[in-house]
Amino acid sequence: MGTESIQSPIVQFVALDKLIAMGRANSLWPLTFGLACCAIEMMATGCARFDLDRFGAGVFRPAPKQSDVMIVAGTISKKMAPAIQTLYEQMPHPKWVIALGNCAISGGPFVFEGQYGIVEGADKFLPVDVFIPGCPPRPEALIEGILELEEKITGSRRWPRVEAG
Amino acid sequence: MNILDLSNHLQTYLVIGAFLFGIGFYGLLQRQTLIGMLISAELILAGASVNFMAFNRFVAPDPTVGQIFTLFIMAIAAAEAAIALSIVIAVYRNYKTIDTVDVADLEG
Amino acid sequence: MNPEIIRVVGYVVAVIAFVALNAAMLVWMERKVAGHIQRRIGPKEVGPFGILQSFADGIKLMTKQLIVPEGADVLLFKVAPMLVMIPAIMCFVTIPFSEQLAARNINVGLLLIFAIASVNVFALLLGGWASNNKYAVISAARAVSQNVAYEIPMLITAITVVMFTGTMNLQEIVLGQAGGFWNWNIFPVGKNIGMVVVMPISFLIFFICSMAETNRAPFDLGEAESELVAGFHTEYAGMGFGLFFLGEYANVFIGCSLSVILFLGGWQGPFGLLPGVHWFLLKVYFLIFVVMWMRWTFPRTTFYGLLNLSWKILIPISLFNLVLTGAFIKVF
Amino acid sequence: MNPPITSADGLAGIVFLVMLLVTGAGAMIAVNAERTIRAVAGLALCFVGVAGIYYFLQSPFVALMEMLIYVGAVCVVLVFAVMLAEPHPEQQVSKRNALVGGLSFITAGMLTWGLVALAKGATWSTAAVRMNEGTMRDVGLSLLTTYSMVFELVSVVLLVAIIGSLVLGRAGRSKA
Amino acid sequence: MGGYFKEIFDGVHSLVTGMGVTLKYLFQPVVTEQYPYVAPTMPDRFRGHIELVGDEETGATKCIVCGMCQKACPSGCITVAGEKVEGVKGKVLTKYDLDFTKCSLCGICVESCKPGAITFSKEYNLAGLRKEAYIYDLKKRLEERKR
Amino acid sequence: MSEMACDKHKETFVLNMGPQHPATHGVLRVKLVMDGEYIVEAEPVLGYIHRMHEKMGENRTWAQFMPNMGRLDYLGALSYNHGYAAAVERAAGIAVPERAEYIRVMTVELNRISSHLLWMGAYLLDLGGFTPLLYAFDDREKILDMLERVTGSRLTYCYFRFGGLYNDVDDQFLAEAKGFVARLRSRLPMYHTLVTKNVILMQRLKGIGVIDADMCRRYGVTGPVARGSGLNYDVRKNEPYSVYPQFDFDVPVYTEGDSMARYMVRMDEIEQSLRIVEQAIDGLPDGPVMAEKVPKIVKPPKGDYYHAVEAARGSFGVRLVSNGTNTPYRMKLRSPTYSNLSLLAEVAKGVTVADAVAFMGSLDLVIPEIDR
Repeated sequence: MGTESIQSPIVQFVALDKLIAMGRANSLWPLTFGLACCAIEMMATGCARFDLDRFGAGVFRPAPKQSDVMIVAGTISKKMAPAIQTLYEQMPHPKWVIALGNCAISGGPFVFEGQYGIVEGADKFLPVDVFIPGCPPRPEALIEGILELEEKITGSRRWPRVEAG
Repeated sequence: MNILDLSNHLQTYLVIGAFLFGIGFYGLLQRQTLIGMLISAELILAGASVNFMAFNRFVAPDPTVGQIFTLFIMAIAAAEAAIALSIVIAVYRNYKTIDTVDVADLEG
Repeated sequence: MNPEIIRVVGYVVAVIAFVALNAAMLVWMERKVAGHIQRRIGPKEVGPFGILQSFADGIKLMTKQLIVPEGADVLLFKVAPMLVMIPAIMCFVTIPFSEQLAARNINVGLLLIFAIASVNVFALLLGGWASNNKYAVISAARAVSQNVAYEIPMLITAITVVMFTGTMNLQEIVLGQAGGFWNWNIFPVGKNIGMVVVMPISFLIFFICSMAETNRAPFDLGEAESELVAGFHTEYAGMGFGLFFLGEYANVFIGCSLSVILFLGGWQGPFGLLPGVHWFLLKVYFLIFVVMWMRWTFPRTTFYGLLNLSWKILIPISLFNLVLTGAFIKVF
Repeated sequence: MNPPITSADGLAGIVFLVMLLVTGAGAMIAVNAERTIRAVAGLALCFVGVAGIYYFLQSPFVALMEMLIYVGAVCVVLVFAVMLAEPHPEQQVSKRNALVGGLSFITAGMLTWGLVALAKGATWSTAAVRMNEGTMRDVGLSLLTTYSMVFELVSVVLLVAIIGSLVLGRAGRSKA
Repeated sequence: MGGYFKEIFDGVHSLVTGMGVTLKYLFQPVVTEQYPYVAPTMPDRFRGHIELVGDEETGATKCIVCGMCQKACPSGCITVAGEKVEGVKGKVLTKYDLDFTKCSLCGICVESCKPGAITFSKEYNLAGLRKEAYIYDLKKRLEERKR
Repeated sequence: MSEMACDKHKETFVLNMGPQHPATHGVLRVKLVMDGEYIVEAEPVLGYIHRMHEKMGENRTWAQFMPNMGRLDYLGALSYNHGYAAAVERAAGIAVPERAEYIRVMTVELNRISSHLLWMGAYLLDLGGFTPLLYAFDDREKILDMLERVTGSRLTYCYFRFGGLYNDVDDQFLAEAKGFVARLRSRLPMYHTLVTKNVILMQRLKGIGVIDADMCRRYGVTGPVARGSGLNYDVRKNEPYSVYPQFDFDVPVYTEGDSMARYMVRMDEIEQSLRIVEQAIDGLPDGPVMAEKVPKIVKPPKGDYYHAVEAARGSFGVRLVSNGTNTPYRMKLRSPTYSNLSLLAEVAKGVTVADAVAFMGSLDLVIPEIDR
């Protein structure tokens, strides 16, 4: 996913790669892209109390060309899926996808026998990197998801792990 | 004449002026659209201005005349562009094209 | 090697480095100011106080894939971001940071900046048109009509200053304001009591116009994201977008430093304190802070509101100011 | 006079060559480009070059005005015209046939050749005495004294242009 | 004419007072809770995914495998299974699976559970690279917690 | 997304707003036929977040449909809870204890405030002002915290049950709610200085998107949009339900019908909701929060039932057709924004894009509720 589609260079510069990974991990600009309920929690995460900008991920870009991570926040209807696919394809590499909320993970509560309208999970047509379950997840979970993604990019975690309880 | 010393010779400027004029003239004949013709006309004006400025610098007794003339040309060009824009748009509104061949019935 | 060449190369490198560093710094400052106005922290995790945030963004932007949209004019699409950047860098050539610290002292410095800055507009237009995207085209058209409309009051107010100081040389304009803030052009009690009426209004008009010229909020119609997605750089990815961004901040710096040079005494210290580059930077960054402060306070104007402001308020008042200036210079 | 390449004069010479190149290239693009928008970009490039040439002719004021008016205003207006009147970048206008193209090329080439020959062949007498330095101040003074007629004419021309374009633009809108 | 200037003045006044508001907040302390450093405490009724409740003394599950939760769940995320074991009254729980990715956290299951065998956990910050991680085997989790 | 479709002879071109567009807060798609900056025709295209709610209603038991209500209008979820619970209660003939109704009203009004606050912030975001959103969220988080303590979730509440509530409120909630009322009262003047009186905002909203009362009636528009056009219609007053008649509150009505009027209606409604919350806290009776005789499996008798409530966006109605079993036979949800949005095509004609955005924002659209 993400970086894998770029061919790995013949000559490797470990230090430079690390620097680039650090840069990318600390500047994850999300696409302004809300589908349903979870989008409101995404807004809340960007706002004063949780402040996604602390991690450099608060620059919500309206254009797919300028964003790095697509936060699929909400139910994906079958009518919407092609548009999401287009948006994803318009994003330049390297790019990541976060499935926020149960609907984006698996269709959530809208899955029932004979359902005709929704796509059961963003991973059906997008390479999802991070899954954040919840209905909707708390903003902390989205922050955790961003941190998880940073860990995936750089290979190590800079922040303390929070045990829920 | 050294190639790095070109800027101190009148001929250099006259040649470049002539080139601009020639290119503009060629464009005026060959271009098809109103905007293309306008661009060529601007090139011709630029060639003339370069000549004025060159003579002004090298041979004129009063080195402000050429500059004032060039400024005058600029004002004319600006006015011309403004008028041309509105003509182009008016033509486009009426004919849905700016191709001069298609607008030929403008003649009558 | 000839020292002249070394000097030129040195200045070019210094100016480019300054533009880039300054933009990085301003982006960080913008995000911090925005954060604290909105009662949040802003960038914090990258480096101390998040000061390395812009560098992380820079690294990321530079290593992004470049996409040229289908149907775009490839050449113009690639040239446009550079066309934004080059004039911005060239403008820095003539800005006097202090008495000694200026790349080149040009007799018509003020005119030079206006002339070169006008290329910026052209770059926006080309970028917008070459993207083959309707949002980008509309946005570019908006940005340009806005720029053209605000160029007029800006030039008129600049002329009032030129009339008052009698020179277009930025160095001389600043030198004329030496000896305490009562000699600054914004409130020239020490020089011409009549101009006290004219100059503060001129300053306001100039400042508003420079904000509109650089497409900053509340005049950022070109980037109205609720209407036009991301404006003229909708199709730009990676460093293409980065250059537009850098260019915007460089232009903000130029606009604010022009306001400082023309009205706030340039590098001159208040109370007759020693002049120096720190005064200049202090004043410029204060003005930039005001620009950011405004951006994070106001909603965006509409296109027609914007043009109304220019044609109905700024241009008449600036013309009136021009007449008054002429009168006061004769009277006092 | 033969300045070494590393000296300040030599450097200026190189810059001058670049300016000539820019002017020529811009003009060629302006005339030959397939897309109108590129032609306008070429025109802008050409004008930047011309402004540089004016700078070498020791009149920075005119050079800067050239930039301000041509690049900042005329070219922008032209791009606007392209944008308003040509919404299909794919659709190309019909090419004029090759005969016309060749003929116009020959005509223009001969004209240019004649002019160049004229410029090369003629001997130009330099003015013995120069009245002033041709600085900005001098230009301003003569514009308001000796050549005030030009000044007035320019204002009349601009006024007429404004009114004319308003009328034309208005007439087009009338159907709406 | 007076109206013209009054309009300008009123406009400028409104803008300046607006800027005053933001300036005031610029110097006020931030309200941000710095999540990875400061962990928030969830209220008692916070609804995370459900969890089996262990008996206070033995730690064994209270579930009697009545299947009410499974029946009540609107999204069908609960699968309960039990078997008869000699010497024990009722059934013994063998499987309690929760597909959290389908859950809508409505709480109907907890409400319907007569013996109070399930409750909401306080896990508020789940995020991971695999979606299978959120299909929980609650019985196993209970046993792990016991240890 | 942006096909270069354009009609050569009309000088117009088609601009797509959405389905992923910063102005739509969700996935509404509006096809705009433009003449320059002016809109010739605007056509909303729905269905991008159709989640089959009504179909789901026919597949589930009466109680199991409750969680869906939180996801219909996620900004004012409790009003929807209320509407559905009340409809089923009316159908099954369940009486609700007074304390439960008081708490319902209290939480619904708090939810309404949070919805209006978010709308205000998001609207300003549409208009390019970023900061009011964060101030509004600051206040909103306080409400969410309170409601989370009571209901267990921040956004998509599933709190009401047929015959009462999931669980009771405690004293701490009441104290917090009281504190919040005082806090928001002191913050409202700040919003007015920062936002309402701003000259740029006034320019953008005054006289933009004018709707008259007749149009509102024709399109079945309700809620703040109708009240901004001089239509004094509020379900809480006109068809009183729950314990609303016991409270003293006004229905703000403005007659201008422009975006500013709708803005003012919502801002005034925040104040009125604060009044209701205050009265509810003071007059909260003791008693159970769940009716005693609620059958385990609700089976309303055969029939056709309708109940409407005043949600944050207008009149939300639930129509139930029961055939006496434990699942509804037909479930029809009347969502207010669906009617409100249908105004768009008529109002947007001839305005600029910027004004259309200002108008669309003033409708307070929640797309999942439109698409259902």
